[in-house]
Amino acid sequence: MRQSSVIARRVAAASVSLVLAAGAAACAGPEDPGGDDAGNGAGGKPAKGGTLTVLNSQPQVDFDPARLYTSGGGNVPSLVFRTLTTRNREDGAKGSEVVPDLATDLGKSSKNATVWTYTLKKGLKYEDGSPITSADVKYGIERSFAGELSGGAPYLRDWLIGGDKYAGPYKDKSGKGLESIKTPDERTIVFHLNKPEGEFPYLATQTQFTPVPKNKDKGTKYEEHPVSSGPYKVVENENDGERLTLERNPHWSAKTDPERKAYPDKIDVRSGLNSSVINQRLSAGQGSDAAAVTTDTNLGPAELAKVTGDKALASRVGTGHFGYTNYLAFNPKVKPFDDPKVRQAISYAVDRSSVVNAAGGSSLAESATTYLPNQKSFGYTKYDHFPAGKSGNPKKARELLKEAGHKDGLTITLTHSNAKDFETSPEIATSIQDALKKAGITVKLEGLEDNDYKDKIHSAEDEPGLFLAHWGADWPSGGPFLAPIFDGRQIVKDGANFNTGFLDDKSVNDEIDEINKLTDLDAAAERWGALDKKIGEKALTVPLFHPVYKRLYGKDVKNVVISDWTGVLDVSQVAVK
Amino acid sequence: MTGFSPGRTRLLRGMTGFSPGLTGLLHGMTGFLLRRAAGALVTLLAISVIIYAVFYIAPGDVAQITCGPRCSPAQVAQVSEQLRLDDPVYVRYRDFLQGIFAGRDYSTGTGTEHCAAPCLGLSYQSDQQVTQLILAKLPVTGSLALGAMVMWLILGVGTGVLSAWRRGRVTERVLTAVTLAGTATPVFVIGLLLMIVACGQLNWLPFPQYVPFTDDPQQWAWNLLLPWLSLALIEAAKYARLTRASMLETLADDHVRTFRAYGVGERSIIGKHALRGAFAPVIALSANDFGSMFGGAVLSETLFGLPGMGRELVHAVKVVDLPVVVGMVLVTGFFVVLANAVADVLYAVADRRVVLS
Amino acid sequence: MSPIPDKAHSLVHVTDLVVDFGETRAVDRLSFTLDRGAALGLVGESGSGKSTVASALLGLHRGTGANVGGEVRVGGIDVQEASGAELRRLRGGKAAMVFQDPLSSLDPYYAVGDQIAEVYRVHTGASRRAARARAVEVLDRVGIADAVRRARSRPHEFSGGMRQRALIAMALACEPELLIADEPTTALDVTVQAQILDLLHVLRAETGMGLLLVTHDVGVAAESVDDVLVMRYGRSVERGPVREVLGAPREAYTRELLGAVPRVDSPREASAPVRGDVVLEAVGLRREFGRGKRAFPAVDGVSLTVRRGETLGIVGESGSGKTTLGRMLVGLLDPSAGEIRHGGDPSPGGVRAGVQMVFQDPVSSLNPRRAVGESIADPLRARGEHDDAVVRARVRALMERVGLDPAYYGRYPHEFSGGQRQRVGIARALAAEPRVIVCDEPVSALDVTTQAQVTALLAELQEEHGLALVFIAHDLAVVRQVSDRVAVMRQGRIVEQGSVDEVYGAPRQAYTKQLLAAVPALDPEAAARRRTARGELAAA
Amino acid sequence: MSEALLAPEAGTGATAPAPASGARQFWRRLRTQRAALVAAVVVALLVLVALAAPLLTAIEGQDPGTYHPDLIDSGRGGVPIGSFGGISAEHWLGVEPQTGRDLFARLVHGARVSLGVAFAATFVQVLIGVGVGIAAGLGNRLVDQVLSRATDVIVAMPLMVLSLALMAIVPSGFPRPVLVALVIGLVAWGSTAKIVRAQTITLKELDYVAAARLSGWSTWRIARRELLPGLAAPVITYAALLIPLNITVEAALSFLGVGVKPPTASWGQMLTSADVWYQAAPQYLLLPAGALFVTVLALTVLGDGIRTALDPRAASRLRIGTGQKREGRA
Repeated sequence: MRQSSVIARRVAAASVSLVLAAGAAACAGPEDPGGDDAGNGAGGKPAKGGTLTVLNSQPQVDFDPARLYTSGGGNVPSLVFRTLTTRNREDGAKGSEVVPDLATDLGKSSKNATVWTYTLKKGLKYEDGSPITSADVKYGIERSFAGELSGGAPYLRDWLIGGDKYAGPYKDKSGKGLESIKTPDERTIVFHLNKPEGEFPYLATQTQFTPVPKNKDKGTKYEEHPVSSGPYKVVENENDGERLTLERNPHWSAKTDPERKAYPDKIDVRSGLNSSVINQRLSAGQGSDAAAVTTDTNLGPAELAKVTGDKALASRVGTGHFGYTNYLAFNPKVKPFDDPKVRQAISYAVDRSSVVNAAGGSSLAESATTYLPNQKSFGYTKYDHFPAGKSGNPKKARELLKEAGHKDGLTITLTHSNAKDFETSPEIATSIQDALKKAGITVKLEGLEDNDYKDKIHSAEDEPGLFLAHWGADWPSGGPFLAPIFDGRQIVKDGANFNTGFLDDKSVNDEIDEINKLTDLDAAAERWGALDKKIGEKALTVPLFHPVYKRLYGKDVKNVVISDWTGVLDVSQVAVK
Repeated sequence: MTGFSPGRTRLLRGMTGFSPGLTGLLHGMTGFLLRRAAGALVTLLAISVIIYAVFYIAPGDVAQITCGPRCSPAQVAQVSEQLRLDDPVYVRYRDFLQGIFAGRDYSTGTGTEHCAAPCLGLSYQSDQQVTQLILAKLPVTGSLALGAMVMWLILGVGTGVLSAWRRGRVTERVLTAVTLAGTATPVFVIGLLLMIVACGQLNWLPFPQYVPFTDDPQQWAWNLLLPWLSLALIEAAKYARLTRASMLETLADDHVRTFRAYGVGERSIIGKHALRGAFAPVIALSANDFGSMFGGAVLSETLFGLPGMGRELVHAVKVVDLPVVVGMVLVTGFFVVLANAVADVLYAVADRRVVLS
Repeated sequence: MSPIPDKAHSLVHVTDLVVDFGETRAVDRLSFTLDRGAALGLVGESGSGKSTVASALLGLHRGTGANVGGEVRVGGIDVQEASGAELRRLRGGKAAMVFQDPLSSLDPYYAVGDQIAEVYRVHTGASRRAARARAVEVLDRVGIADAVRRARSRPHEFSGGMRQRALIAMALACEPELLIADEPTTALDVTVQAQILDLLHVLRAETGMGLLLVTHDVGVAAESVDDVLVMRYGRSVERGPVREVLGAPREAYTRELLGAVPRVDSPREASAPVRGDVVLEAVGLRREFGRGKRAFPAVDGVSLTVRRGETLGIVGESGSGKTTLGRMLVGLLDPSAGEIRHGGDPSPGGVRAGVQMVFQDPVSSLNPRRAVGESIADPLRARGEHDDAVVRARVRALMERVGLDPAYYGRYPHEFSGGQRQRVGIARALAAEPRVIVCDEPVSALDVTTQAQVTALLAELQEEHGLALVFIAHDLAVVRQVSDRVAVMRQGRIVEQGSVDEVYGAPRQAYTKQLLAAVPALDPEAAARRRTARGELAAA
Repeated sequence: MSEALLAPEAGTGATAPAPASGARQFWRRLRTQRAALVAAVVVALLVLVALAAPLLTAIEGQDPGTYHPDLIDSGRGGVPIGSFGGISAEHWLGVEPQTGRDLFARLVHGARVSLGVAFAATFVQVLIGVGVGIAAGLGNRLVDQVLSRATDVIVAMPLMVLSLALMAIVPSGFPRPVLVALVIGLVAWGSTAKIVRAQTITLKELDYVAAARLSGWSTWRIARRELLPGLAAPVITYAALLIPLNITVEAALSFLGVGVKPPTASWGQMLTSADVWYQAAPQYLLLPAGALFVTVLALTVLGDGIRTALDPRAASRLRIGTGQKREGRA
């Protein structure tokens, strides 16, 4: 759900292409040549030195580890913030594995995954040379509970004992802090959870697990110069993260950090740029743009059309995948969507090829029949309960409608956002409208301004009957993908609700609990896949497509790594010499 | 009358025995400026109230947006308490006014900071002081507006003079068409195309990015050249037409007949007397456009990725960042009002027959 | 004043000049000559083509689409054939022109001195410095005090008279052989007019340049030229020495013209003082314009009474506040102080049907987009007369009464002549059945012949309805002609008030004397006498 | 140029505003300007095309809504297959990238929306502007003060901000084009009001208005009978120049995502989605841009024509296109 959060926090006034935020995970689809190509495409052995320019559309408005909503620690932030664990900085599928970072291992679990113990590596230092202690990690996590520093993912709040009560270190005067986090010694930190969570190592990759030295904490002002534990430190932060200059952190040692390659000496982040301008600059490669990459902008359809016509450019395009699904969501409380037959009819009627086209064509979107992303780490299990073929099955749809008692067609309203994101935007909505017409379903479009749209679809009372939605992975696993949407206990009455289908099915809830107990992530993945297939039969959503990201990079850029966790070219691996 | 402030200026044609020299003019001006200042204050207050009202009814749960969509009701409540969103709107407005005149303190969690008057409050989104936010954006938009103005004066007035001189000839028709092409094409099209050609394909210019004048004047100009040009192309037509119109008007005036009757050549009549007649309205109009640029350069700032006021403003509106919106609108409004006054003064200075009232 | 004799060849030689603007023929086969140093007056009413002739002398019709035929020679140059360069040399060099409106005739944006210097440089190619010096010299020459400093001021900082002097200075700059003055004094007050005419006189005597004076005012011509050429419909009516033409006109039209000219010295039957009851009374009227420091009183403590059946004339020069006073009397303007009483009872202010106005400008006083009949009907309808037939009948009657063909009911103002429009205005005023009509310069925009007709009409109407008239004008002669009593205004005050005979016969105030002395006389000898008299007055 | 010399001594006509009886005169004056006539014809054609959009598309045998996935290369971002953006006998101007919708159909239907919005917006602007302007010009000092202040406020408000806010407030059920027109009209009437106020003040000084007062008419009646006709010339002229501006404003609003929404086609909205396609599918950008250019050119030239025809002298008194909120365009 990070996308929308980031989009909400920073809607570029007129960004024409998808805006992908920091980080994500997935496993290499078989058709994914992206990374390797790219790696060799740039040619030559990567070497230290030089300045890497990052051209972004979204400024790093939040540079406080407590406020960031990332998975795998984000891109630019992960150059400065080290976390207990982190994503495997490798290309494609292997990139969706979780690996130790500050910690010596992925954590030892006990009491069937309700207690997690981590040990910090030796000789870890901040940019000022002072040692990193487990207390700092604890403090970093506690900060994220403060109202002043809101914005992070909800898991800590939901999982840690007493997390729902805790209001952060500023309000809490007891001095004991959050008691479910224990730091018996300088290097050990223990987490006590209120329920089994086999996927805790994944969570530990988020920036909230970054150590923050209490004496350096400046509250909301901390983000102006966060203390670095990673290979680079912030030397300049202009205009609220619009222009960042990062230089080497002398106290970081590659020995304790096998993940981050940190080739360039300097990293110059310029953001607030128009997406088409970013791609123009990358393809033109003037001056410093030759050694430039982007972490949040990909090729739009128009640009792709041009690039594919140009060999030289085409060789500078990397392909990224990211656990992400765009779908149609039903609210079964609203007629006629209370009738499964109607929901199924619509599932049959959708023309995925035209949806895919609206989303940018087959190179930028893969049509989806499953709710889970088509990646192994999610436990992807292929299914197509209501086969609509390439371009819809209006015949079958009509039949179902007849059975449902709508023999002479049906008129429904499709709610969508007016944001120009090509995901929940009018373009997609109209393509659906066009497809359903063939099945005798008249679709009225209700386009809402983005804020309004988000308010509505996440409110238990005002949720529309049929609307465009999408979900992104907080880490490459079925857990964060299925639980918030289909776990009946996560229905929120008085706030932002994500179980938009209001599914409260004991068997589903129990299965979720069971899987959460597993610490064997592969085994867990398989069962998530099975669960997804099972839920799919209820036709509470119509999966539409999984986006594919085409990333252009400068001509001097080497060692391009695009992990399937993020689908983004990894700035910690890039070399420019 | 030009669009800048018809009615506020009055021509003294034929009113003999009553003529302010420059001294008299300045003399009259102090009073005029005072009245204007008072008026401006009222205007700005009105604006702030309207914005508050509009955003009060606008949808979008500020707390939820600020906190992030996955925030629990409890956290949202915490945030909205944090942002004082629970106070009734009039209380918030009162605090806002108080901040402007007295400044106010706010907590960073670890300590408290002071936001000195005129304090426009804190951004919901970035916890920054709006005043500082604006100060950071101001030079960008300022540079943009300034250069653009110079450009459109050169392009527009130049074209205007030529077409006034060659009126009725092919030259004029062509020039008119060209300048109108500018008017007819939105800046995001002109700008993008220019950028593709000049920067992408020909490598004549760098892709624009803001370099502070203080850092490197040359780079500053070099980088802004393209935005300036695109904006100028859009405005040029207006100025060309204004110049031409007032020149033709002057050419029809009796005093031009006098100089013709005294054997003064056409070149000097056009270049000296007619052009001088166009002077006042042109600078006056420029002052106005310059002013409205501060809130108005949204499209070009967005397109060229210049961190200016307009873009920030539109963004703030989209994320319902009320303090930023109000602050920015007030500042941009201030510039418009200021420009209006300046326009009148310039007009009066350029054309001494005008009395400010 | 005898012209410098030079028979080599005449300075201006016009033969069969024809000027057509599209269909309309402005000048029709006009021929005349002007010898070096001589002075010719082109006299005629509006539309007689006299100014067109003046422009033709400098070839100003070139490139305007006007169609010029015949031959025009000025200082030996054939204006028709001359090349652009030649023409430019002629303009301002050999022959210089002085225009009617001195304000609009100078560039508002440049200092007067610079404008003169520019002209000088065009013709002499002199250095900037030299040109400036020359400018100051000529400005000084035309009697502008402190010329060095004033050369730097812009036209709007000059008074009307000074501007006209500046224009004349510009003309003198290149020592032309011919000075063409096109209505040089029409826009000026009578005293200033006198000064300018005197100046022209002196200059001619000194420089010996020829003068072509274009004017509608016979008096002005009489003051300043040797010969006159009376024009009508673009043709020459009568030409000869001033004395003969004005003294013993041969042509009927000339006689008519002269007959219509009101005079300050012509015999006039003494009007018995009117004893009607007071219909309009003003007490201590005061009106200020502008606020704060710039506030100045346009009318300052004026008290007057108007009786039934009488005509009160108000004379004054521009800026004397007479128009403001008039607007207050009818209630278009509210006085800052003092009050207006209608038939004794104090008025609450605002307009009153009983008091109507006839305006100066026949163009702007009628809505160009409404039929004149409708304009006249306004007061009737406003009073609540809804029966259209009644309204129309009444309007027709009124039109008939003021001498307009009732058939013109549906016509629009631009289809009428100035005089006719003024009649419409009068009809509209009458429609309200007023007790008082305030006439603000009702005839000053009209030709003398028309003037006479309109004033006559007013007199008749006054007789019929026992109207009280307030007749505001700058022209002393006209006022004398129509008024029973006269008030002389200056700087917002009434300086002298009394019966016509008192004021015109035995003026008590120096200012009044000055005004009277300034009025041009029709006969040259008288003119000469007055000129000396003026000299003495100025000296005194 | 010596009009001054041409003018007969009496100097009427040239200085007097054009009489209503001069409707004939108006046409005569307009006819003398070839450019203006051509422009008028073009505008007429455009309006005709807009009105006849359904008919035209019917003739072509297409409609603006239908997708043609077969006509685009999905693998290459959905660029139209075939040369010149897939121009063919079926699709006269080719098809839209990504959807394959018929461009001709969208262009002519777009004309409807763009012109409609522009005209409507202008109408609203003029309506408010004239109302406020006259009231301020005729009213006493207080009224004038208040209204002028209100005008200042509206002028000082960034158009985009208000538009964005208003768009968000109004329920989504509200027909979008109407909304856009209303919003533009409601936030950009300042300049019109200022001009009208100035003109009113000039007019009310005229003797014939004084005369009307003397005959005892009410202010309202005077405004209606004596002033409005006099305002016609400048207002019509100014309106003619506002329309093209409003077309570009509509485009700008689309660019910021608050304009007309798909599937409705408008030139502005086409431009915004097309601008990135300039290289891959040029005609997609060039068509709306061209249409916009022709329209603006024609309307502006026509505006000039009308102005000169209505009132030769006032021509330059009323400066062109000034005051309109520039956000629309920058």
